[in-house]
Amino acid sequence: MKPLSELNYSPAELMIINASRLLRDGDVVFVGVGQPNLACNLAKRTHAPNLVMIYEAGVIGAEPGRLPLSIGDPTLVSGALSVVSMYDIFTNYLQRGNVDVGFMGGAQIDKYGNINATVIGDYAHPKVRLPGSGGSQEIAAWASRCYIMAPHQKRRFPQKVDFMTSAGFLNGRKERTDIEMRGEGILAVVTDIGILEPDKSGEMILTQLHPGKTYQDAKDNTGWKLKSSEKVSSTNQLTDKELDILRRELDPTGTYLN
Amino acid sequence: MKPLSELNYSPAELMIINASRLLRDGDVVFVGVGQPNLACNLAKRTHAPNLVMIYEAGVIGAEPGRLPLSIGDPTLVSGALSVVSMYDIFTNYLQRGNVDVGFMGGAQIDKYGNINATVIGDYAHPKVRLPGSGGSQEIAAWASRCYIMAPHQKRRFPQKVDFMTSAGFLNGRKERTDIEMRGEGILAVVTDIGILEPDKSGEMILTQLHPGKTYQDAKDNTGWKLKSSEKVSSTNQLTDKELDILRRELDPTGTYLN
Amino acid sequence: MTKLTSLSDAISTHIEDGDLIYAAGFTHLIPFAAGHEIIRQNFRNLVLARATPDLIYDQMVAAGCARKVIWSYMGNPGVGSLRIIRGAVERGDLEWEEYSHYGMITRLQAGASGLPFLPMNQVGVQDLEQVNPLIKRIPDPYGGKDVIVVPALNPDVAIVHVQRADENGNAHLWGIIGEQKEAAFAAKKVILTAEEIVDESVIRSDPNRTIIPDIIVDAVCHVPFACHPSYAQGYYDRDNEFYLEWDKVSASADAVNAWLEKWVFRINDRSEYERNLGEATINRLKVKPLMSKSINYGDY
Amino acid sequence: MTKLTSLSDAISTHIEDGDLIYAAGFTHLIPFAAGHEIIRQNFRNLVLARATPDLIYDQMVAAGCARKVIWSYMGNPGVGSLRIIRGAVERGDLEWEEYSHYGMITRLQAGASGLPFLPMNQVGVQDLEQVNPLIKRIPDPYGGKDVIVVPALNPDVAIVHVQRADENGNAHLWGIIGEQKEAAFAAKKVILTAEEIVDESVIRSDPNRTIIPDIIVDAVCHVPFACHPSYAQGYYDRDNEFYLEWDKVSASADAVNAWLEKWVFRINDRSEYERNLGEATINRLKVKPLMSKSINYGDY
Repeated sequence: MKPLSELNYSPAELMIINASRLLRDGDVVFVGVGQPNLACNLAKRTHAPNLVMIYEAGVIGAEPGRLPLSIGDPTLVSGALSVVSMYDIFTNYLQRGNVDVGFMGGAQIDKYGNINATVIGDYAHPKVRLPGSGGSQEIAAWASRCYIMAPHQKRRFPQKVDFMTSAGFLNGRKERTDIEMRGEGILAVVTDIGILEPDKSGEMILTQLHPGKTYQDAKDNTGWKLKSSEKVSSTNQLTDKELDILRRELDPTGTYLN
Repeated sequence: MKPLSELNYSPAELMIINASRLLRDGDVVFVGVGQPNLACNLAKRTHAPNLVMIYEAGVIGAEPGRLPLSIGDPTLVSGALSVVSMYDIFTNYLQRGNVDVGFMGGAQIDKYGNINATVIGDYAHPKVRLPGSGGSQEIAAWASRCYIMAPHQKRRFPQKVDFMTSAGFLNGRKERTDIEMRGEGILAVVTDIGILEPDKSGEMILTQLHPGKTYQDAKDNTGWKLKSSEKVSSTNQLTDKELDILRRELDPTGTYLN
Repeated sequence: MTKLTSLSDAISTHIEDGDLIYAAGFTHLIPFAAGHEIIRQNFRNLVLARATPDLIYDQMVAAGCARKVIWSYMGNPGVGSLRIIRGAVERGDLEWEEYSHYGMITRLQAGASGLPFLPMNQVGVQDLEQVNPLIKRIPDPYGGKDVIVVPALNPDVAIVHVQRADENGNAHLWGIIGEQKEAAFAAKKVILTAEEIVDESVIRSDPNRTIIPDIIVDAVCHVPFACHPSYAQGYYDRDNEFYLEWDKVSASADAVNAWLEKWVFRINDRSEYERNLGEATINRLKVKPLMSKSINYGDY
Repeated sequence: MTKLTSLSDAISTHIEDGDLIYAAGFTHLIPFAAGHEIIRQNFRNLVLARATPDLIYDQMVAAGCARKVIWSYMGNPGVGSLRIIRGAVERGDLEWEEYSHYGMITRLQAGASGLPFLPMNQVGVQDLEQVNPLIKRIPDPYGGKDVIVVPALNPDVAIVHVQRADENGNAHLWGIIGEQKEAAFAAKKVILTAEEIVDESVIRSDPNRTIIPDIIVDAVCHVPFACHPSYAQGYYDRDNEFYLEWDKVSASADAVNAWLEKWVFRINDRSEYERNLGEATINRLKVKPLMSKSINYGDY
């Protein structure tokens, strides 16, 4: 294996590969297109061959023959295990508790892992109107474990989101626990600096740093006073194999890697 | 056409043929097996070629190649227009208001057309335990028009049913109207003596007699003081064609005709 | 990951005395083989839920497996009474709980959805509501009439027979699909029996046909002819003669016991049952092929 | 009874200014042809509901057809923003109403079922509930947590594109089936467009595939290639280049108007649109066949 310094990789590749490592063999994953799709397909081709990929469009066990360019790409359907209606996906699969992992994205992620994908500014008089929940409100509530991939930027990590589209730990872990939702919540935020995980109170703290990155880098790019765990470990370096699968097999045109 | 006296026919044939005449071309009918199935298939082969037959097992537009012997006979499925789940049949079709006609049966039918298919005697300590509602509770409520076929017998037509499995006009038409259910209720009870229809109060009264039958016959075989309409008309006599289709095409072994 | 196992192992592994069982299949694909295996393994105090108990629950009640039956239509379809269950209810020997078909399937749909309850519109009559305290009414928060609600039903085990499945439990079924999907998703465990075990590629050739996915299935058993005397669309016909015969057998306790001895206790499995039925019966129930037109998914 | 008619007649007969329209299809089978016909016929004050408005509603809003949009994800899928709708909302020029996907589809499911509302489990966050008064919470009558409810959505007209239908409106569809069934059953009227009009015998060869029955359909239009730039599984691919191009076009009002002139107002129908697209594009979107395995229904 080459030393890391000799590997050229993008921030996106760093996040995708670290996210893929969070998946376990046999997991049922609610996948979005783009980077989460790459992370899942990478995991399936490495340590998690029995990963089952579910798409909110109603596809179960997709084996895409090419890189899907939208959540409803026909390549997800041909050769899949099952295709069902949207109502079934959200009831029988997600709400019933048949989904292990969800990947979340959003314009803002706050100190308690709450996500805003709806609006910047006031809801009734939006400064920037974003797409809205889609499936994410329910995924964040009911998938057993949720992960976020996001570039580490101060404006993206504010103290408090303008609008709570999807639940992290709300105003603290107790509030989520009291509602007794099925899912455990946001268990990791994978950024291009490191990984944040919730502490006992549900606050997102720095627990891992990518090689070459510092706690100060993370603090400088976070909108709240970022705490860290007692011991901050280092993420394992990217392997040639991982990068190779990503670049050659999964996204040869580099659509989501740069 | 032969005079009626020269036609030999059974009470069942008399009821089936008169019931088939109540169907209109284009009706969507929720069909049971047995006599209602024969009435519908007869109508489809005579005056109602565009009748759509729906079975509670989830079959739409069945074209049975043989006489179905149960509500779930495979002959109902092969060549049907659509097959859907039970939940869909009861929600999207029946509750949504896509069914024009329902056929009801039961061990007891009372003065207001209420039906008992559940129990004779006390519910908790049944004297005779009957099968129960099946689909009939909802058909009686939501099909636009409901019809009953039943041999005219005093014990079958009590003043009040032991248990209300399906709604006729409850304790009077006003009670049904107040609940604003979709269906108009039981619009005719076809017996082997004649036809009962609801009056303004929802009480079932004699409105038609089969040729050769009398009001007295009907009164003698009814458990309440049976009223009649001002003018009681006579049902049209059975035709050779109707009897022929029934006997030769629809039920050649006479399973439901005797 | 393969879940292929013998029916006898599947039943002994996944069922316990006292469980609430839903053997699915509205008049079609009724899992008689699994029911007989439950009888053979002498399970007791089961709660047996089915929209239509059909002969299979009549037989299980006759064998003493059940303490309670939940139904929406308790009859011998197309024939008349279920004499065993009816007699036990009339004598006060068996608990029961009752719904309309719509109430029953709504309980399963709520269970399959992970919801605590689901609503239904009013039906005028209130007698069933009055004898079953689980049927309630609540206001419509949008100002309409009150709606009727029933609670989720989440069986301990659902038993579902299908026409074809792969060894992981992805299943194609067709013809009357009744409450198969809802029962499977509602249950805590799912035992699948299948007419045919096919390669995963057959399933993947038509994903819209896959009603039950492997992720909810616990055991897959290859049991052809599992539905006799009910039927499997495209595989064999309903044995109406047997439905008529059961009406006579079930009129006498001795005849029922003799029947259970011969057709359940003294045989080992479904293939022995099939052999005992004999060629004449099996040939009578055979069906000529009538194939669906194919569809094009496109090679994207 | 045949309901075959031209798309232009179907739209003019069944749609009125001010109607609530649901053009169905979650990322698949999006009825662009019908949307363009609505623009061409100059409808006004429509309420446009779709889980994902997609480009079709962006175009209809650009053309001034809508007073309000109802959505659960307002984006250009796989690309970014829907600039027209987003701009109109940010400027305060357009009403909107918003749900999660699950809330949106639950509204349709309630509408399709004939129910006044349906419940969903709690999701922790309450911000959407607070800005949309139609989202309420009610107690669980069985003692669990409160549930969230949404009211039935019953569009005046649903527009549904399918792969194949007979002339009466019985339709087979496959691939992503999204909310096609729910929208059709929920709506007061249904306009069907189809890639192919087939003989009734094709439909009857596979009744389990029939998701939409003729009894709820008001008009059937034969409109091949109706979904471009979205796609029809097995017939043609998504034109991703167009989705990227719209991102540029929609950045300028002039470019949008020019686009609408060229691709909607100055042409008569979908076949002209298809001719104007040109062979290169059409060939690029062609797809090799990949056929489903057939099933046996049996000739009973």
